[in-house]
Amino acid sequence: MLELAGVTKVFKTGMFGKEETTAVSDVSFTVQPGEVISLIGESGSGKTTVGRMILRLTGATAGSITFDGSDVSRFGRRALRGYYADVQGVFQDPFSSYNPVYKVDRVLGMIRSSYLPDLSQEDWRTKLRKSLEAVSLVPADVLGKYPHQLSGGQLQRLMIARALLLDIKFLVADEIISMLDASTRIDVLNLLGDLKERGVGILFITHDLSLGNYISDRTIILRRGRIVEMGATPKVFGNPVHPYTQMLLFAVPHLHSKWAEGAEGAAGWEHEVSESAAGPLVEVERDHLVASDEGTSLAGAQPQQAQGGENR
Amino acid sequence: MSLAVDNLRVYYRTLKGDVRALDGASFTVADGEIMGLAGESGCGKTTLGKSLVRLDGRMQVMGGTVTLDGVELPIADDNAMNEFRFREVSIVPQYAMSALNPIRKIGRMISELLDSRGVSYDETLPELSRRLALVGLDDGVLDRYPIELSGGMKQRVVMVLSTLMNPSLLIADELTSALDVSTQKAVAEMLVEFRERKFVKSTIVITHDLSILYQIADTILVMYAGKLVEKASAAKITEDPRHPYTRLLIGSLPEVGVRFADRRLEGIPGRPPGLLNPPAGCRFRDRCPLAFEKCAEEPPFAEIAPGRFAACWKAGS
Amino acid sequence: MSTVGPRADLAATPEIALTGDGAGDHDLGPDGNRFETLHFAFHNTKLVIGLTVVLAFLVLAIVGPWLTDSTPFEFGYPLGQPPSSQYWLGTTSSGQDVYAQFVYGLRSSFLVGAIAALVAGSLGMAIGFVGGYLGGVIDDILSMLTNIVLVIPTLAVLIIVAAYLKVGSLWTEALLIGLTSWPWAARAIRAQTFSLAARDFVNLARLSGRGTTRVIVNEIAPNMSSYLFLVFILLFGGSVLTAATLDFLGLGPSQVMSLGLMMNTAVSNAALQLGLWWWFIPPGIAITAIVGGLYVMNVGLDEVFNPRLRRT
Amino acid sequence: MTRYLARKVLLYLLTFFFAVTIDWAIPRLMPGNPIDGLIARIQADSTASQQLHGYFTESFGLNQPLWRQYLNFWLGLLHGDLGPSIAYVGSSVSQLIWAAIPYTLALLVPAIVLSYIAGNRVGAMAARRKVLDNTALPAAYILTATPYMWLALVLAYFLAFKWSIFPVSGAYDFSLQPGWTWEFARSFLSHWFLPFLTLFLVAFGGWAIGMRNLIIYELESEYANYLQALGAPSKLVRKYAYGNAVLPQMSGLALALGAVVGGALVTEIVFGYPGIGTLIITALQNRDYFLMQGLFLMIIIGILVANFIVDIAYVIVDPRTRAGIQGS
Repeated sequence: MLELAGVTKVFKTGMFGKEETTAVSDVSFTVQPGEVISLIGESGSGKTTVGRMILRLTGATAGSITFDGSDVSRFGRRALRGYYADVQGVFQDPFSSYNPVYKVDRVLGMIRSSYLPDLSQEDWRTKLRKSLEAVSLVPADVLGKYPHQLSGGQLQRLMIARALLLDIKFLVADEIISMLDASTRIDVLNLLGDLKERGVGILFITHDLSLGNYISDRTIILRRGRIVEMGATPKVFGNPVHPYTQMLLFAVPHLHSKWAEGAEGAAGWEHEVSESAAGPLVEVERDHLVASDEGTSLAGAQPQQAQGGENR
Repeated sequence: MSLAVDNLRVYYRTLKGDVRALDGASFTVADGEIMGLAGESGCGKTTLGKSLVRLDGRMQVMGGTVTLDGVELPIADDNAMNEFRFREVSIVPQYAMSALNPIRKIGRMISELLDSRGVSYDETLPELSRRLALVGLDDGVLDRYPIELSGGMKQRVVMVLSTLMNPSLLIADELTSALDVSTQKAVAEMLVEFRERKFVKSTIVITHDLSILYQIADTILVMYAGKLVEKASAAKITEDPRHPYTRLLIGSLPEVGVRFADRRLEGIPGRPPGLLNPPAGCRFRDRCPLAFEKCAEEPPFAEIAPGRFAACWKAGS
Repeated sequence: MSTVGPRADLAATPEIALTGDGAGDHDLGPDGNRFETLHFAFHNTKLVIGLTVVLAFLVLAIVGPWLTDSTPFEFGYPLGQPPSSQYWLGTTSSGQDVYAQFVYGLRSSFLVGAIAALVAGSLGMAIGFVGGYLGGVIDDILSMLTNIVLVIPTLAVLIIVAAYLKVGSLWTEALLIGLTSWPWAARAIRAQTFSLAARDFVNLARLSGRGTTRVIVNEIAPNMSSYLFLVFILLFGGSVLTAATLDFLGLGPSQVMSLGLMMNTAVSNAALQLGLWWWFIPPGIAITAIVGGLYVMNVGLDEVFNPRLRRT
Repeated sequence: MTRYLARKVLLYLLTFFFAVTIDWAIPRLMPGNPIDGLIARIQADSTASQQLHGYFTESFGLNQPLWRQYLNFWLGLLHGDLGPSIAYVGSSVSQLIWAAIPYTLALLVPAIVLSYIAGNRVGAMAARRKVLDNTALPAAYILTATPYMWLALVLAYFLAFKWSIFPVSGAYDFSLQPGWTWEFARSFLSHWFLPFLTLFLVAFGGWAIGMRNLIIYELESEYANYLQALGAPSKLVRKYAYGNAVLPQMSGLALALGAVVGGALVTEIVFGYPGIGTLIITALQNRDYFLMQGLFLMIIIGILVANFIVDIAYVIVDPRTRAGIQGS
């Protein structure tokens, strides 16, 4: 359905763009219908930029993004509208996703005027009711209100309902629950699970490993714009190979097991995992690839045929 | 000795009336104890933390007393409180990364602050650089401007500065929420290190992240809608939570290992009540699965077992 | 003489007073906050005082000329009479009715102020919105242009242009002032647009198939309505000052009576030496009161829209 | 740091180029021929006016192609030759300007500097004391809204004509020769004081208002809250708040130069003070295009130089610009 090949993004800053910073370099992955992929990385890893490039909110400097075979970057205004009928996004801050000057219904109204203009009032109301029910929202609690009168959880759920109005094929969810309280967070996450069962592909962007693990089928670990590890979620979490992934999993606070004493300790200040030369992705096991940087013990790794990595 | 808070009430004055952000908190924190203060946004934990150090803007103490090491803190009187600030009670603020004056070199700012509090900078310098080294910073930091440091480095400078006078009580307000996983662990462990090295006697760590508290806190106090809900040791509160809210809250946290496919976690339906005129009785009543008619009467925050407190009629069973 | 646009020395303050601490406080959502905004508006002494002063002079400008049948340039009245019941503001050394000159002068000042504020405001909005929203090279060019015009002492330009052009009517004078007083407004609006454009609801509008102009008009501009109003107030005040200065230099329209022209003729007819204070004092008081009222109103409004400034 | 200043120099050079082009273009693009107006004023009979017309067109070089004129204009400018003055026949524009500049600077520099210092001080205090906030601030609003020329008129009328405490017109007593005598200095100061006071009062208002708002913001900033949470006395907190608030005021200073210069021009006219302002009014009345063009350029150059000085001062005062460049 969606395929990213060698996608790279370089931002120009400074006076007339003299300085350059590489946010994303050579990222490639595919998303099948009904598949949830979590894109995990710390701040500055470029994960949000990947999401924005897929949504064509910023252009890719190199590489290609194809959706159902057609190249997204070459879409004109009309084709882009068609694309947005299949691909939608939900963002991090619910209170920034709604224009405070209007009632929340406007967000739904925009979808109707842009994509479903000739829908009868009757059909529109049933479609609206169905999508609100799908996100367990009672129309009366939500419609006709201003954003500041609703909770973060309700606003995010309404955002998903908005996407459901379009029977989308693919959703980019960029840190959609990091601003929510723990208790309402999980309901929104479960919604993504329901979407998955309706065959919608989801890119779940987050910095929180436990959330990524909970909801996704496959996981991609990003570091400073590069994929360091990628594959089936149980494999990546169960058998992390790249030192960066290991460090991340090691540092995550669990509710029932204390941090392993010793090793890391206070000395581990922003410990730099070796800034080694970036090696190509090598398949460690089926559906589990790791970047072959130095310090990555690739015991039993087979070179990834497609990538043509050297034999180790 | 330790911190004892008795029926502390702090409200926010607004145009439409008083928001009863903190409505009667009574608890104690022993010496050497790291108490986690957890709860969802708007539950009053930051209000509690701030009121122990400095009331800002529209906060007003409505009642209750706070005693630290046997001495009652004049928290309602801003000037009188000055004497205790920094020396006895200190805070690492939520905005630690932007708490340093941008136009002063860090060393100069610290020396001006110490002078203003009648402390000689030169005498403190050796200890200061020792503590900076402890958190992985060299003396060169003192000669640079805040803009030249990374967010993490600035936060560590603030942590060292706030605890420089070995305060009896340290409030750490949402220290880790803005950090990445890697630095989060180091910062959290540093708090424990500060206690081990007697930089601070007792610490209150304010955060919404229960798993961080499980790692470093001795006890955890959970708050909901301006009220204390449950307090117990970190282990007990996670394994055997007694208050329905705590139980549901912990139940909704996805642990690494739990997957959607095999077990679908449940959140807590509904929303916390508005605190402009909160409902009578237990404030969790309309979201609580165990609610019954007695809940109309507010449950006291009582000791249900040695070292365990809860505010629920059914918590005792 | 005063600068174009609000006093440049004050130009420094509007930027600060206006931006306040970012867009956050300016987009007070209606309903819940509207009650609060109105409440503060009526109780804000600065706003009330400023508004009453400005309105008083506006009423005088409208009603004033009807109360007298003499016209500003008409001669034949006794020479150099001090204010009396018959000649409310006395007469000039050449026998003209000062009251008539004053009230007609007031009218032209309000007129020039309004037109120039409209011209400068729309230019400022166009450049500010486009630059702030599109960013990139366009933004660099527009900001460069803005900075250039901002540095050039707009007054020197006006002198040269007015000297050659022989300004015939209020409209040309207002146009001239407007064309040279837009830069600081453009800069203030650009900064505000920049911060709003980064908000998620702008991206969401684009995901709902909205083009650039519709995003600016429907999403960004409404959030800045209170801000734009403040900009207009300052532009209006500044233009009145600049017009008075130009007229004082004799560069304004000579057939149309204005407060500046009054002072010019007073000085050139030795009003000071002759002690005809009633000839040159009133026009100055009017300008000071109107412009001062506008600035005080601006601060009052800024406090209403931006609670941090309030001294509660 | 150098990169920051280099960018500023580029901006000013561009501005200068842009301004010179405007200055050159206006007379040539304006409807009607400046020379017709010129000759009409001299009311010579028709034959004489024909020769005069030829002579002036020749001397202005208006008969050459436009681009040639533009080149000559730049060449003349670079040699400091701004052409002959029509109003003061026989003296060159540059001479007149160089004679007038010292007087204008004598007014401008002290007015700007003193009003900046006083305004900021009062603004800072007003942010702290309620009583000042309700007295000094309203006065500041009125002052900053006052047209320079009107305040000049009022001061001239009361302090000079009515109670004749101060002289009006001229920079010193005509009977005196400029020199380092005590008497000359006294006379110079008494002529200088009223125009200076006008500029000082109006500019002062602007700074006071600006500083008052800035201080309130800084007092609520995060570093201020943190200091207070550590029990720092309010004196230290205010000192830091003032230090941070002064910076935007400095960039405001660069912006405000245009206004104060404009104010000086008008004030000079009211007091007949022999600075650039009086020169402009004579140039206007006599349609002396060369003098006007020269004056316009002088003002531009003056303001650009002043802006650059303020930028340098800003970089020195604000460590962020310096450190930002070499920072990590």
